[in-house]
Amino acid sequence: MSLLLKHISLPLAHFTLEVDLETHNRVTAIFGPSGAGKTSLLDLIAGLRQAQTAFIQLDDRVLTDTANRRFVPPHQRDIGYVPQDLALFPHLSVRQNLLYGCKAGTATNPLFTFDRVVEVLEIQALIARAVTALSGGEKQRVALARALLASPRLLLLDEPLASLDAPLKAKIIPYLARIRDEFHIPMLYVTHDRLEALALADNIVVMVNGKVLQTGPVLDVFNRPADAGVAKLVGMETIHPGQITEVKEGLVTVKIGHATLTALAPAVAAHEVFACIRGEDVILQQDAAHATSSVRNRLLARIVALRAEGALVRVELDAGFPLHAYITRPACAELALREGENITALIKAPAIHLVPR
Amino acid sequence: MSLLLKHISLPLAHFTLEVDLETHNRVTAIFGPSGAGKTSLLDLIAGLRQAQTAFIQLDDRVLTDTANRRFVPPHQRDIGYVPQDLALFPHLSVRQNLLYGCKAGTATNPLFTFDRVVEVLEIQALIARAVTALSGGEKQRVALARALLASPRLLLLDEPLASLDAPLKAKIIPYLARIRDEFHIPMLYVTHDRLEALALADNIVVMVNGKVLQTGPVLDVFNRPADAGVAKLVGMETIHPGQITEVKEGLVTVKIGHATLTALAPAVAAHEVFACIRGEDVILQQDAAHATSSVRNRLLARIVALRAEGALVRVELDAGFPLHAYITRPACAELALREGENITALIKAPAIHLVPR
Amino acid sequence: ASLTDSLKQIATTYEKQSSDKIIFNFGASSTLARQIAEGAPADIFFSADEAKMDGLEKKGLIDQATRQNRLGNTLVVVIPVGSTLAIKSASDLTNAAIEKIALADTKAVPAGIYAKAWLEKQQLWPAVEPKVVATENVRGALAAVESENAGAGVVYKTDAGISKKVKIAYEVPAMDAPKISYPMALVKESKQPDAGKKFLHYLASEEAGQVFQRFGFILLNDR
Amino acid sequence: MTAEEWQIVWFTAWVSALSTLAILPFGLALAWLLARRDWPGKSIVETLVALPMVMPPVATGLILLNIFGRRGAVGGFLHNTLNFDVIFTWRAVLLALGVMSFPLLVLFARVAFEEVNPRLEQVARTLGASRWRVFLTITLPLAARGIIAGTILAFARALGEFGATIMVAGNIPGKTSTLSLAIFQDVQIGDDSHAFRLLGVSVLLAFIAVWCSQFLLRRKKRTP
Amino acid sequence: MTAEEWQIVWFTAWVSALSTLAILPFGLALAWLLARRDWPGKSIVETLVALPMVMPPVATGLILLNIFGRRGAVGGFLHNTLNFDVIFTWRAVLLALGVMSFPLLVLFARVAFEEVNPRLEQVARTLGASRWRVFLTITLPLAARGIIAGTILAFARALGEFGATIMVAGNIPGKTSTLSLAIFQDVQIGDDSHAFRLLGVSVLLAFIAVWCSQFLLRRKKRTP
Ligand SMILES: Nc1ncnc2c1ncn2[C@@H]1O[C@H](COP(=O)(O)OP(=O)(O)OP(=O)(O)O)[C@@H](O)[C@H]1O
Ligand SMILES: Nc1ncnc2c1ncn2[C@@H]1O[C@H](COP(=O)(O)OP(=O)(O)OP(=O)(O)O)[C@@H](O)[C@H]1O
Ligand SMILES: [Mg+2]
Ligand SMILES: [Mg+2]
Repeated sequence: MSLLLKHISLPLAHFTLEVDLETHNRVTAIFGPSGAGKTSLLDLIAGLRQAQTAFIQLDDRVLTDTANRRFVPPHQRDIGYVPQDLALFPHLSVRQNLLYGCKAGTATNPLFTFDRVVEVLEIQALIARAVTALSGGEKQRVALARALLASPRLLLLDEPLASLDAPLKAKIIPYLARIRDEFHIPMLYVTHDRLEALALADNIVVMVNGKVLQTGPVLDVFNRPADAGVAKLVGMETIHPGQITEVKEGLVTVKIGHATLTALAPAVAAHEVFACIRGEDVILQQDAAHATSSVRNRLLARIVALRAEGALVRVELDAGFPLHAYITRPACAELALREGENITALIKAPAIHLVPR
Repeated sequence: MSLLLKHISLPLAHFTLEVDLETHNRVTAIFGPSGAGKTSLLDLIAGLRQAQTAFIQLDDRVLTDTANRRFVPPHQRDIGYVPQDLALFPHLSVRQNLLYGCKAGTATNPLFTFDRVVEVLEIQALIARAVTALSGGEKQRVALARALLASPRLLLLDEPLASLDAPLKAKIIPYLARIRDEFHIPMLYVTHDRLEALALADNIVVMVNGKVLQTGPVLDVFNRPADAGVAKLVGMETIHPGQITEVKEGLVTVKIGHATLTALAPAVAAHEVFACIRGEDVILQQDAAHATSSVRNRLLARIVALRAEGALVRVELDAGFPLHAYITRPACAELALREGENITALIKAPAIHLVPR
Repeated sequence: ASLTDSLKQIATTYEKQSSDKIIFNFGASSTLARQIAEGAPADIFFSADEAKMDGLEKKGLIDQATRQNRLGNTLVVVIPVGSTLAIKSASDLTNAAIEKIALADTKAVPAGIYAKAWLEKQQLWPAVEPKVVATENVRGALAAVESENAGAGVVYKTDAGISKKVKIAYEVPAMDAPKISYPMALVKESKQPDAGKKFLHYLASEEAGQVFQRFGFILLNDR
Repeated sequence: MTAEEWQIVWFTAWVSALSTLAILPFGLALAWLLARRDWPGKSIVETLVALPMVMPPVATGLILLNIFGRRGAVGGFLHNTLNFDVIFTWRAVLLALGVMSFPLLVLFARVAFEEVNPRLEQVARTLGASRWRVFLTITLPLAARGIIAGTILAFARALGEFGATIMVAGNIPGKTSTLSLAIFQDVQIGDDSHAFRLLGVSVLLAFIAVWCSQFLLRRKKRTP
Repeated sequence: MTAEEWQIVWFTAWVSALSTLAILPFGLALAWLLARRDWPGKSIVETLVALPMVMPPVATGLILLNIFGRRGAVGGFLHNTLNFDVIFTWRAVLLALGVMSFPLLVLFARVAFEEVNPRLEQVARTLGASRWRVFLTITLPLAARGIIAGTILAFARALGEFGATIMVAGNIPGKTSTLSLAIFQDVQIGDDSHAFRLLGVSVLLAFIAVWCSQFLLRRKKRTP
């Protein structure tokens, strides 16, 4: 997919949504605080809201171009939308809702068959019911199923799993990942949950007050948030792609960048992983050689940057891979850290959380 | 608060909601998969749905008693309800929505004043707006504020923070905790998020298919889930109240039950904490003395019970405090574990996550 | 209104005699006149007053040659059956015991127009007018008397029998009242003028006259 | 326009407005009962309400006359005990207009009430509002669109009512004569130009009513 | 009942039903335009639609007569070119009933369309449904309650219509006489018992219509 948003300008209550964005990725997660303009942006792409100015292009098809008065009507955009308010059709049964966008005979991919979708989302028992008497989570799953069954070329998902329990989420996320991988259906995925973003997204867009604050590959954004606001929003871990080279007694050896670390084995066996390291778990020490310590991972690192963030100081390190540590201001003063100097970073093995990728 | 639910019987689409429950706690969290009957239960307590049979008593006031045809109408129940579907009044402005349940002159507690509520929930800027043009998270906050401003004697919160971003959640949760503590307003809190439950609830009720599967203090339920289903739902950590006795170089000594452990210091300094230990992080070893290992915490423990849960075996231990470990079936066979025998449990210091309480 | 019943009866007999089928359109004369003026298809116009017929004649819509007056009627004063009022002359209508007098519309409905003319002729109209309640038609006037909200009403003799709850208190002598006649004529645009003339002729016959008389009409003899 | 015409216009306007106002509370109450409650005989009442719509207006007028005439059950009682007459007074006009426009109001309001989401009413009650307050502050405003439309239609119907009015109120110039009655008379005597002038006034009144309703609706939209 | 009475009942029932059906598509289209589009002159059209409600029925009848009579613009054209007459035929009845019940249908449907949540229509479009399909499958069914009520009311109004009908169609037994006209005539000639019998039949027809509508609505509720 390549989605191009240019010159977007949509006045909202407190600010104007102004977005210029180009993404060539399979799944783009949209992160942002409540009221940032995420839903408005999806509405715009789906053709449900009219912007003052907008140029929206999906692959080689121009969907909206206010300058040339071009506007592809929503039903010709081939976009599957799960809106935040779900908007199930109250006069139709669950089955009728699901089949509403189903073009007969076009479900060529087995992942998108009625039975498969219904099974993964665990809504078999609801098929004959009225949508008005469903529970919150049931409604959300029906809305997701309805959008999937329309065999879209692009999925817009607005917090699609917000009111589901953990086991159900854990089941649906891999299914969405398969849709992404096997059928190359790109997605824009609004979420407040970093794990969902990590599991599904390649790219991430951080929006605040209608403006894009930061955009880039998920790892870049999670690891190098542009400012404290973004950092708070996306959480304070560094995330690194790595390969497990050895597994022994619940401990694994992971190669990350030029460094090799020891960590606890992930719950699910995998070779390719993301290693998540919370900045708070990274301990910095001046004189690594002299100290006797039980920590497995000792990395010689160079201090790239120091940045104060609230009560903490964020220390950006180059330890063969980019790593950062959060330490208190007094600790920073005691250690007399300075940019360009070398230091030892200590990371306990279990503080490295491995997520299969 | 004491809330007594007896003989509840409400036929739903796929099962009958049958609940007998007595809770004397300040905040009771309701956990359960999608479609478990959580919303139906809250509706029943609020007096919005009529059960076949029900006896509902709040403190010394009988709210519903079908046997004696007693039914206190909803507006005399003094219950603040944030329903899952929010149900904001579309013809009223945000201010008018907020003031709808506000009894003039009754806001004696400063936490419940209009200005305070509006400030904590960050909805100052929305006050004059129409509710129909709010974002999802904004609507949720307005619904919460509206219920709080009615100065209720009991709060029913149905996933009140589901579509909010992490920083906003982190701000609202302590505020709800203060309402709970300072103004003794009990809550029933439906959530899918274990951290929310941990931060707010004393008691937890796990519901599946309309039946209460397990109920008890949060720690009991989180630490000793009744079965694999509950375990999956609530997550697989054991949680223990403890006191930090010593803090040194980012490491702390925590007293849990009769045991003393070493852990990383929590992000926020505290004396009273919850220590969370994931069952997967607990390593079991037959002959502790002979092995040389970097692990800081070695506990001699007695095996209380062994229970197979899917591919794993759940080992319940008494290590001076109740602890459990999840190990693979082959590992269990190799170690030849048997109930009543002794074993050494190894826990790395950083695998103990401390949450201030 | 009594025309309806008598005409229906006459038509039944007539249809048995001839092969023609009579199609009626019953309505207030004013309505019918309007309809014919707007070109509604009709063969014969049977009007309840001269003015309507004159109006159409002036517009050249009816066949003058066929116009004839066969029927006449009498005005009566009716009072509720339970009423003890005695009305011996027109001036009794000014009696204070009679709060309201029901008439058919005095501008549009023939019965009302005639009643007004009668009272004007008696020079009682200015005295009676404030008490007058104009109703849509004769039936309305009768209903008003029935309900006793009008102490008296002036209607056709042929219509007084419609209601069982009223009785005739006074019959207006022929010389006091304006001449009440029912002109009939062929409509010029008629598509079957011959059949129309035939039926007109039958209406003027002795046989039809008897029927009309039975319903309380007076047979006139002008043309 | 002559003074006489002005009088007719005024009388028609206010008696129509008054009859509409008078049926409003009963109409809304009945509509609510039909929309939100189940009770035996509901569909009979439903049909009875629609009757003045189904019957030719003269028949309605005749029935009203039977009831409210001095001989009638209600009319007789009023006359004998209170010396109060309805028939052939402006009160009869009010009665006729009210009865004839009642079904419109009830049916509109009924549909409007049915469209209000009961969940909103429920939640309002948890906020401490009594049934009555919920009705006034939630149900009624949310049904406003339909109720305003129904009210305007009832008013329009009142402006145009003829058959029942003339039966029970007669056409007494300066007392019970309405625009409709005057137009009817003009049409009957062929005074078309006068009829059309009065018709123009009726239409103007209707325009004003429609505009008022749109103004109300637009203000309602802007308020929040 | 006599054969003649049966004929009247049948005629009335089907001509009322037919007129209601005939105005349905136009009524719905106009209602939709009024509810969902803004265009110049909208409030004028709105008032014009309500006119047959505001004017005394005779006046409406007279205007129709003016237009469709042989001397009228439309009627003259039809008569001269196609030798097709409207006035005094059953077509005139249809015309009168249609014109008189049109405002009811339009206003009901309009309010019903306005109450449909546009978000549902939008989402339906993202699911690949054309504007037209959305109208048929989302807007129309969601507005069904109001539309059914409006249709029933239009039908009831048609059953009871008198003033305009007698003007344009006359009261021709066996041809244009409807229940309403027949009842009027019976009342005129004082045959009250017969009038009440026919009135009973009207009421029965209205009952049937109301019951049908409730059946439809209830089925609609049960379907999903
Ligand atoms: N129709 C509208 N007109 C004007 N302002 C609007 C409209 N809809 C939403 N807004 C405002 O625009 C801002 C962005 O709204 P939007 O729904 O896009 O937020 P969001 O990022 O989806 O938030 P959330 O996470 O709470 O759903 C909010 O402040 C909202 O109040
Ligand atoms: N009015 C109703 N009639 C019959 N069944 C209903 C009704 N409302 C909900 N249900 C069913 O009852 C079950 C419980 O619904 P409820 O809304 O209480 O679930 P929940 O626990 O709140 O789920 P969620 O987390 O998805 O909101 C669901 O299977 C739902 O489909
Ligand atoms: Mg949103
Ligand atoms: Mg729920």
